[in-house]
Amino acid sequence: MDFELGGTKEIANGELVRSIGGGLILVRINDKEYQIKLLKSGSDYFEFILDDSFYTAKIIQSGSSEVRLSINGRTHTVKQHSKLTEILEKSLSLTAKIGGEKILVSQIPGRVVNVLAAVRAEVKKGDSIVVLESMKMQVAVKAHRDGIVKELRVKKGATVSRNDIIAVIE
Amino acid sequence: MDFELGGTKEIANGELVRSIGGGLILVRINDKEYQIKLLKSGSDYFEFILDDSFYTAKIIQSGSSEVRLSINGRTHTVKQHSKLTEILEKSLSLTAKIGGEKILVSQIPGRVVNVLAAVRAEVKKGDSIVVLESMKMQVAVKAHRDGIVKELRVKKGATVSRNDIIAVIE
Amino acid sequence: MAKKIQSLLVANRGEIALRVIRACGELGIKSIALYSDEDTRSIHVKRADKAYYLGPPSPSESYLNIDKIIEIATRVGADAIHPGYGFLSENENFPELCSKNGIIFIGPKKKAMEITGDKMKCKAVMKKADIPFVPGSDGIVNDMEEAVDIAAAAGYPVLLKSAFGGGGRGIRLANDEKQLRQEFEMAAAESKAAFGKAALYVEKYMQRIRHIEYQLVRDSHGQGRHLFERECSIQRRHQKLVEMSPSPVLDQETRNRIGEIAVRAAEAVDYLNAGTAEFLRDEQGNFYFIEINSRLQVEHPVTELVTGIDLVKLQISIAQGETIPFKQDDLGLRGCAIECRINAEDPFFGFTPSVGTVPSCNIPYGPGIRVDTYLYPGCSVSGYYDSLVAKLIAWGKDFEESRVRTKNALKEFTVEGINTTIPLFKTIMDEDNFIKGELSTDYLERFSILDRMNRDAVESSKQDLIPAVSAILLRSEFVKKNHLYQQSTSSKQRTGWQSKG
Amino acid sequence: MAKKIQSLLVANRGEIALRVIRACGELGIKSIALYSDEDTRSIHVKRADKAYYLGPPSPSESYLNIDKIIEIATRVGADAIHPGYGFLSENENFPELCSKNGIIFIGPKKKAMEITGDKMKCKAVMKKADIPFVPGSDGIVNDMEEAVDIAAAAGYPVLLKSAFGGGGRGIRLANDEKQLRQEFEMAAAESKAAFGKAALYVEKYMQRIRHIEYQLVRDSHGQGRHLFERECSIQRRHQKLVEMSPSPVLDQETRNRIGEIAVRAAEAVDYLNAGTAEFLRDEQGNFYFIEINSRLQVEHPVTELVTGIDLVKLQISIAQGETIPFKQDDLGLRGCAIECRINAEDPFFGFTPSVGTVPSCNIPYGPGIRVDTYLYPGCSVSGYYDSLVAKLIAWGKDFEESRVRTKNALKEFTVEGINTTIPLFKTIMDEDNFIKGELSTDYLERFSILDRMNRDAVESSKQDLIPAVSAILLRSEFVKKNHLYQQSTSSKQRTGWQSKG
Repeated sequence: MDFELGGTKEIANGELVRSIGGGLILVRINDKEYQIKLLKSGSDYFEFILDDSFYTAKIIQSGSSEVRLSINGRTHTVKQHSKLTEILEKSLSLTAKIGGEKILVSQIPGRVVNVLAAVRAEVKKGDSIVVLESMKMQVAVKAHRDGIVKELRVKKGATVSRNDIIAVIE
Repeated sequence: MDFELGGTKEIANGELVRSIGGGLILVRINDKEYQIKLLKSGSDYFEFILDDSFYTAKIIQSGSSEVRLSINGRTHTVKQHSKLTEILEKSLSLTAKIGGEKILVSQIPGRVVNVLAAVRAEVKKGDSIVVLESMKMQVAVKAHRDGIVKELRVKKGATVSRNDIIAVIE
Repeated sequence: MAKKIQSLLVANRGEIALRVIRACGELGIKSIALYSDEDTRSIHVKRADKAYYLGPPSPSESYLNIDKIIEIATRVGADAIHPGYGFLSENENFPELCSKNGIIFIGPKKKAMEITGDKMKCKAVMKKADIPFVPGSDGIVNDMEEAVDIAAAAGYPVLLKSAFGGGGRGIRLANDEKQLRQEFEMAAAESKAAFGKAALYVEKYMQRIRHIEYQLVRDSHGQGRHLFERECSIQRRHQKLVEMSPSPVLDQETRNRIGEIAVRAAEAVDYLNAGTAEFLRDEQGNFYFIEINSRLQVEHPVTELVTGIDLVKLQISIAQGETIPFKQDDLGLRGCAIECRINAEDPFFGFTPSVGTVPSCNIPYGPGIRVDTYLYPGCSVSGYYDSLVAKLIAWGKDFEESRVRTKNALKEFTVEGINTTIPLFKTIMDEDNFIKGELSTDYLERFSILDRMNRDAVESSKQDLIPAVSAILLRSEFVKKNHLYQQSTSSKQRTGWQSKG
Repeated sequence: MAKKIQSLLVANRGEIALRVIRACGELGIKSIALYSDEDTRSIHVKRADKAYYLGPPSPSESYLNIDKIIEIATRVGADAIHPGYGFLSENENFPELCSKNGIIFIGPKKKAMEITGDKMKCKAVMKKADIPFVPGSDGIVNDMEEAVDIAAAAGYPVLLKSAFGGGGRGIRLANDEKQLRQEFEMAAAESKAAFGKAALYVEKYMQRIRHIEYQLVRDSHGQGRHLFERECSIQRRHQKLVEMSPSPVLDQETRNRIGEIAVRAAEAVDYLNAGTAEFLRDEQGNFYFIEINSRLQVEHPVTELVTGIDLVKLQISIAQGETIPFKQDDLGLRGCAIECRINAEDPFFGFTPSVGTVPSCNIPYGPGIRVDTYLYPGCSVSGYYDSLVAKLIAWGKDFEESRVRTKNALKEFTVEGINTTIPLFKTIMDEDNFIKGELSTDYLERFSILDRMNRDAVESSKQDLIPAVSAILLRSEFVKKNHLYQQSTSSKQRTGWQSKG
């Protein structure tokens, strides 16, 4: 299996070799073998010593192709590539694109303090569609593409969560 | 129900009156009514505001007649008395006494570094039976009654936990 | 006023409420907290002796609800109110409303607040007291010719500012007289169109400025002291990020000289209690007074660590009518302290706010480390209020020691569930110009700190490649072996069950 | 010796290992931890750059296993070893074994350790350097007549001590000559029976003594400094419980005078690195030297907070051959610091050890508070090692401020799952004689502090009656309503599932 560490373009090939008893587990990463001393494990929590250093790993979210986890409190996203997932991903991302391209989502949670665009209006990529307020800051949600505003899913005063749909732009 | 707070000789009569909505619960303790604002609750964890003060309560251990719990980190044992539990307790304590009286248990965990009494020896209350070591300290487990050592359940070098049986003295 | 305070209501939330509650604990004063629906489980509610419900989450209905706060304070018999910072702390009606209800307000009087809160009034008073301002007009200029004269006296380049502007809006730069004339015409027209009159003023434009401020205290007997400076030049959009004391550019002579000016400024407005005189310093070393902040500042711990004075307890004693127990010469600066303001914002994504539950966190501790925070494992960070979640303050015998202690502590500081500005501070603590003390209010842009932060983040991520892959491999094995994954997920949801009142 | 240390192995565990690891972090030195089977998840393992397995839990097979430690240090290329306190820190063979293997030992040389570790040798050296001892014999007395002469010179009452005794055994009190003669006969007989010879010595008996010690540092260039005193009179069975600096009974003249003696004592044994000169002070204000502890003391943070000097970093720089960067006159005492040694012992049950998992804990923080601890939520406290789990140290501008800060912080400090000595310190911090500075090594017995602690505990428990009953009522309702109790208990066991390697 290949793993890509989000944001770094680092790719590693990794596999479990075997458990060698006494809580020791052998893995091979990029053709190098590592002995892992497993100290604590659960479905989403691991403590282990690797290369003579202690690590705490928490699995935050896990999908078929992507895992979000923290290593000693530092959060990472790791993409898993195998031939199968690659094929799956391609087809998924294709579908996602068709729907996804039109949909403008909010990257932050907040309250809508201003709606700047109207339905049927023409907008350019980067135009502010709505203004959200969170933590005394005002943040604009901007159009992700040129197009026509087909739908506006929020009203002034509404509360939106992260990833809520703000508008449909075609 | 009557409640006795361990170590204080304080006894309170308490009952739930009713839930009055909005997370508010009415209780009566020693003929005074209190409004409890329940903020978080689970089977063994509660956060609430009582008399305008915030409390965190954790149930550590719970039996039919005794509850160990912590209030804002301070641990307490509360005995519950009702007519029924009183009767139950009496009969239970009777049984317990018969067995319990003979049994000498360790109040602390540790390693046995010395066994001072022998089986069939006569001992007085307060005589050291074994010496345990824990945290670089040596602590003697002493006879709880006069009698004959019928059994010794530990050997030098053994590790004992809290409440493990050390000896039977009749 | 010379009344001993027995109980004190904290009209605030978050870390500053906790700070005041701790001071009350030290003084044997009963602390009274307030909370909105959003804050029922907040640390200030947990730690106060008493806590009263204030209202819905929205600030206007809770921590800004002045009538409700006064009503509670009166009902529960609070002797005094501490406003913290933000919220009602600089509301000039609050002190009066308090005293009308027989409550001691811990802060300045209405009159001083009125002056310090009004730029022009303040400037007029300070000019009289001979406090140096940024060269420019004393107020609104009458016409273009006056603007030209003033600009000539101040020296170009100058800024043309609209009295109705703010936050960077309505500011125009002029490099010479010709440009000034052009800009004046446009700015006047704009201003007239928007506000009906051309309220413009002229100010010398300065580059590479440092923001240096002085901690002030003044008692009801007219004794004023300064507790030295804080260098607060590292800012983002006029929000301070890093503060320290002493400033790397002040020598003892300058420190004393500007300190005396700061005390004089406090005197000029008959200031009471703790406040801050803010100055700009240009590259030539000139200091210009900007304003007095009539409250306890976020960054007050920096001063506490280098002077050894507990400012909140001092505030309370001054409010009780006591005299300041030290003379100016008794005070000394020992070592260096640096504060990082840790905000719940994503520094990799335009500093957008980040809210939610913090399932666990590790607050650093150890030699020289102080953290003022409302974070605890299981707490939640609300979007209704300020994004400041923690202040990390490190004391060291010199700048270098406080810097490396900050750096170490940032490594230990982990907050799960939300994004924070910790990565930005990690980058700053290792950045050459910061280390050299080469600071200015445009520090972030000037040295492309955010780019550097992004590069640092990639580099530090890379070091987690092997352990991250290992963890995923371990987990896949765990799931395979135990067939437990689905069960434990569902049970987790069950044990995480909670009702909220 | 004048080699820059790049990597440092910490031959210890617990809070002191973490303390040294933090110092390494500040200095950019790679920290190397060691762990026994009992410590795989301990904080020092988590925080060190590297961690190596040492052996089974038993100290003799792990942290006292000198050969194994040297073997690991050599194998991983550690430049230096810090021994912490306890374990191998005062093993006189350790420094030599280190230097034979090309490793810098952070501590004194073998020779100084040999002298300081041997009461009689040390006394002989110190006498030469004119260091004042408790009046009495210079060593073993030859016969009864010598004992009588020495007692007469020292003044009655005197103690007759067996050289083979220790820990209070074999000590006899004599109030006059007649009693001395009687006791000598018996003691000599006893000693002869047990050890084959009558090795007895005579010492003046003192009451109401205070234990006051001086922090020392001395570099490889022969420069010695003292970092003022620590008052450590509050003890239980010769174990220090509370330490503070400054001592409430020292004036500046005495402080300097005894400090000079302490420095001279260090010189007399050609001491290297950090150490402590311990003194007794009688009620008349006389100081008597007892011994030099040739290691970093548990209570070193107290000195760090009042002097601003990081002792561990200073130790490392001295070990690198650097000169001490300050003169005696550069040093100043600022404010006051108090340390409470929080042990995992049950103060209500004869201070019996308490071990186990700590499911959660709250480490206090805030103005003036420093905690050195290995506790974290989910950690475990082992019965194999020392019971010290945390040191709470509070700095204040004076004794009173550090006392109330300690008191506040003790309230915030909660540790679940084990018993600790926190309740004892809560009582002490509020006790009149402590507040007055009326301290002596029999403080606990003299003022019946444990009785008072028991009374305090009952009083504070009583205040929890209503909330405790409320909690039980809430829970009964919860169980009734949700029928969830059994399910959630079993699910908890499931999510708590873990394998341990």
